Amino acid sequence: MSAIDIRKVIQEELNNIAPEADIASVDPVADLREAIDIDSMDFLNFVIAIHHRLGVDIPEIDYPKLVTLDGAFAYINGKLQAQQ
Amino acid sequence: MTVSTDKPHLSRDHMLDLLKQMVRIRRFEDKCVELYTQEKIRGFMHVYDGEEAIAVGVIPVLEKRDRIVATYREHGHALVRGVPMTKVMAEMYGKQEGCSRGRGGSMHLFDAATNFHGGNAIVGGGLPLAVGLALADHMQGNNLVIACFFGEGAVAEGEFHESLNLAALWGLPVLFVCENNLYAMGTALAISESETDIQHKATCYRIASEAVDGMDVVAVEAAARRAVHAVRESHKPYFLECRTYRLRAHSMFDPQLYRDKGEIEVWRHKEPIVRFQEWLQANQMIHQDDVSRLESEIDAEIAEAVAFAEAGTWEPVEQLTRFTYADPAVPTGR
Amino acid sequence: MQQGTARSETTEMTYREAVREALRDAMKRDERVFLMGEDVGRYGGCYAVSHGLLAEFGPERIRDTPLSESGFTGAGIGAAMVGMRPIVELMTVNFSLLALDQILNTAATVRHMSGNQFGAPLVIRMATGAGRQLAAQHSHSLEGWYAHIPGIKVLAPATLEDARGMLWTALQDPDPVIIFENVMLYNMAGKLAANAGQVNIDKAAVRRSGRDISLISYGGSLWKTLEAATALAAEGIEAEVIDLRSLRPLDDASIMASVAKTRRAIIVDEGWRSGSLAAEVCMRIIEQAFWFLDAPIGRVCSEEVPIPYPRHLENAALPQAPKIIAAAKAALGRA
Amino acid sequence: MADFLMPSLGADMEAGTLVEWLVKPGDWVKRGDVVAVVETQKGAIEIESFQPGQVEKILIGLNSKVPVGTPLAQIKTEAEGKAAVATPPPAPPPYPVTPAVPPGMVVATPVPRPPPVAAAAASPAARRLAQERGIDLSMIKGTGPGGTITYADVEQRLGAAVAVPPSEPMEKKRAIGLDLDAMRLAIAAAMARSKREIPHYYLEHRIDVSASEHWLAQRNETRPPESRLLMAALTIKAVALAAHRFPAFNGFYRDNKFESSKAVHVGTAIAIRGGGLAAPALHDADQLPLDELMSRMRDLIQRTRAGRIRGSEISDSTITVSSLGERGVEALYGVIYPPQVAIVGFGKTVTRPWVIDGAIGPRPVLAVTLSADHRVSDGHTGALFLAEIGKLLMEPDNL
Repeated sequence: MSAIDIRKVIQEELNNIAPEADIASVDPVADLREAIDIDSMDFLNFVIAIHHRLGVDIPEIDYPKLVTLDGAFAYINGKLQAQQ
Repeated sequence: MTVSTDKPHLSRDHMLDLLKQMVRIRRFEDKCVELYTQEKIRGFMHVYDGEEAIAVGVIPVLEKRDRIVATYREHGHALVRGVPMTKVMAEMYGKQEGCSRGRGGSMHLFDAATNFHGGNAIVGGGLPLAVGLALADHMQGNNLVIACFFGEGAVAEGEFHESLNLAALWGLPVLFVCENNLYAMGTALAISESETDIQHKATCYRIASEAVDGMDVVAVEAAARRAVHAVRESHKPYFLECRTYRLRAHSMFDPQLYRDKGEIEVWRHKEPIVRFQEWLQANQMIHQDDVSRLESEIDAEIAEAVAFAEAGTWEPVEQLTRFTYADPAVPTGR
Repeated sequence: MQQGTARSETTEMTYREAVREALRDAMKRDERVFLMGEDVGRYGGCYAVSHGLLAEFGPERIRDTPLSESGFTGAGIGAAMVGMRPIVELMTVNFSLLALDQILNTAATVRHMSGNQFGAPLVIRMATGAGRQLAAQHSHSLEGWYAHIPGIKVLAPATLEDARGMLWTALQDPDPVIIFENVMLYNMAGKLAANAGQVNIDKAAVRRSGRDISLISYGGSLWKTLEAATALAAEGIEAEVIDLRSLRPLDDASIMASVAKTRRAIIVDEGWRSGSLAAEVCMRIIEQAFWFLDAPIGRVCSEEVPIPYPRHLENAALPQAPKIIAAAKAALGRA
Repeated sequence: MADFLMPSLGADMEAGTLVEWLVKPGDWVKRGDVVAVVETQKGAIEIESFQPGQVEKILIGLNSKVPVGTPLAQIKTEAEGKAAVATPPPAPPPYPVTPAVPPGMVVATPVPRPPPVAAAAASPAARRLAQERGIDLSMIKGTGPGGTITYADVEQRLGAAVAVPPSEPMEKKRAIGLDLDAMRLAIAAAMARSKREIPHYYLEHRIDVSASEHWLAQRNETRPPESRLLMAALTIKAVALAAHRFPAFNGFYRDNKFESSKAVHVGTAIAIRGGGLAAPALHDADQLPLDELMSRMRDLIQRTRAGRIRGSEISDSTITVSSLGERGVEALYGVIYPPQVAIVGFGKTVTRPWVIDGAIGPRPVLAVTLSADHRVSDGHTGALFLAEIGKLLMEPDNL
């Protein structure tokens, strides 16, 4: 799966959770919980969506690594490469 | 109008009757053409001008219990067989008083009473049907003759070969009558058949066959006697090719681009009514008053038929789907 | 295997043997009945259905024909018109195309066209359906074509009881009846009541009752539909399976009764989707049970492609249980 | 005098072009004589006269295309020609114009009478809207054929203009189907009434939730995301169990008296993105195993944010729980939702210095608050109630 595809999936799922937020213009290193006002339930739904669409399981202890856009991309990309 | 089948009659009455039958068809078809131009008759219509001698020569030789299968050019056959002209004309108008309840029209004249198993708009479609009628007779042992009329165009259909083979293979009492008028709609015989001697095709199926001048009603009648007798006795099929010519177009809407007027004129002098009438007059068998008397009788019958059709009624639309399937309350055949 | 089995109330039998029993029964009870078709006599039938009948009834009533489908079908129609009750076997629906003119333009039409002067009370049997890797020309499923024609009746026996019981009823009908026997069913074995006999030919049957969704099918596809229903039940979905049995006339009442209860319907039809029998059933449901629908009506048909020869492609082209399960779940809004 | 008309030569011929006259005025014609040539889509066709007589007048010039039935020429019939003027032959009876479609042919398929309204018959579209907006169909009188409920009927029942027809694809906009302005009005009315009528008293209790946090982490470790739990599930279950034991906080104050409720339906305050709040009920929260409670809560939140809550879910809550989550404040004091009599608030979990067995250590500390109706309960029972919640949260196995 290409990098662009991964970023597209992340963006789509965050958009499902925060439809009115403009994910594209979010600072990639900003804390998503602040930037687009998502709570623990939203974040759990995000993790579920990523697991469902990309087959990447994110244990709870890794949650902090995904609180920024870049962090989320790096983590997921890494996991997918490992699976290939 | 049944004729004893033992020896050819040349009695005056018989000759007059043959002439009257042919003129009756010709004038009926003429009136139909007129009515068609007035939009009283619709759909497809194929008239029998020029070929009258075949129906008039063959059909009277059959018995009432025998069966007939014809084609879409079957007005003449129906009239000679005895389907009332009133019911035929009403059918042409599409009125429910017609012989097929107005549902068949020119190409689908049916009459159970005279065992007239219909016109058929599918070229060659009637042949397997006739074989079936003969198969049933073969199993029921009624010693019938099944007369099946078709044009030379049908010999190109698989069903022609399948039917001749079945009839010969199973020994079925079918009288195949080929009305060879040289043109299958717009296609001359020579450019549609490798073997143009139609009668010869029957020999390939070991079927007794004969060709006759379809413009000579007396010759056709004599050949028909031989054929019907042979079928009745042998229970085997018989193939009678009648060589004829159609004076009018294939159907109403046909500019006849496929043949030139000169050819039509040549055949106009050889057509069955002109030839027969001149021969009768030359031999003092008939006189002008005989001709005018039978013509006025015919015109009266045609006028009555047209009036009957004009007065006819449209089938109510609520009955549209009726008889798509059998109606237990109404036995088949009415 | 037919006679002399112990008088247990059921006998083990294949679908093919059930049809053969139906033929023997009809021939013994009515001398007007005779069987006509390619290789039905000496060869014993292309699918061995008429095996042994030539010896039992003789060549007059078990008539081998030349390869003249139009010819002998037309002959069957002609014979039926004047007192016989022929059973014409068109080896498969694929060859029936050569006889379609006789079936449509004469058999189906003559009564109406002749103003009730003539009828054609014959039965035409033909094998149908794919699944034997016979490739495009020998794998058609055209029941829908024939079910389109006013003037004939069309049946699809899917069970042993129907294979055994529909023929006699069809032979009593004053109008032409076409019986489709799916090629994949001939070898199907099962128990049949020893005294099995005539069945009705105008009612659909509920082969499995359920409340969540109606799976409507016929002939060969019925068994795939039942397989799907069993799988759905394991996931808590109770599917009702309707066997149409008669494709013309369609038993609207039974269809609507089921759909009104379940509010969802999937039609499973081996024909091609466009202008298919499935399309007709869907439209009737919309015309008569629209107000009860809770989900779009679904269809599972053959892919619109000439049936391919390789097994895996043929299977992909044909309706299968997984496709039916997916369609049912979609109608229920479940992933 | 008889008209010679343009003849119909074919089933599909409407008109013909006269290309050649073969006769001229004064010529005598017999029946069957060819008098003209007409060009049709199929080619040139000779047309014959069926009327014997003398050509009187040519009416149509060459190369003029005229419809079938148009008079082309006039022919004096023989009788007329010879003797005194005879009455013209009767014009053919007016041809009964066969309507293109015989009367009544198009049998209008009757509009299918829907079956008698046993179950509430409603159109699929109506059902979908009702289901999405939590409307009970049997409460609606249908105006469709036969009293069937249509989309418009449900829409009408909803009253407030539907912001966006549900069938429209969801674009970047606030939760579809929710009219936030209307919601703001409803909240304002409830809060004002609550402050007006209910004498609130407030209590706070701080709890060490390390046990719950450890229990959660350990349990979630081996589970896929779909079946993981959140702290919110534990807190709601604790409140539900406590409310079951302390009925004074679980019920309705109506008509100047309090009715406690056997069932515990916990109203879960859910913030709606872009403003707005709703507190739909988690039914029988005290009896739900944690996994079930979690999945129902997830479903409830998703549906609330999509504006798809059922009517019963809004009105059934017997007590409410409000939590501002990780980024909120340390403690929140809620306003009771009438006719309820209590609201429990959970602040943000904060790591604080905590004394255990005489020693100080860092511990995750959560502030639990209670706003209760002093007409129904007083501080003493309120404190016991909060203590029970705290105890439960410290022994998660009992949840």
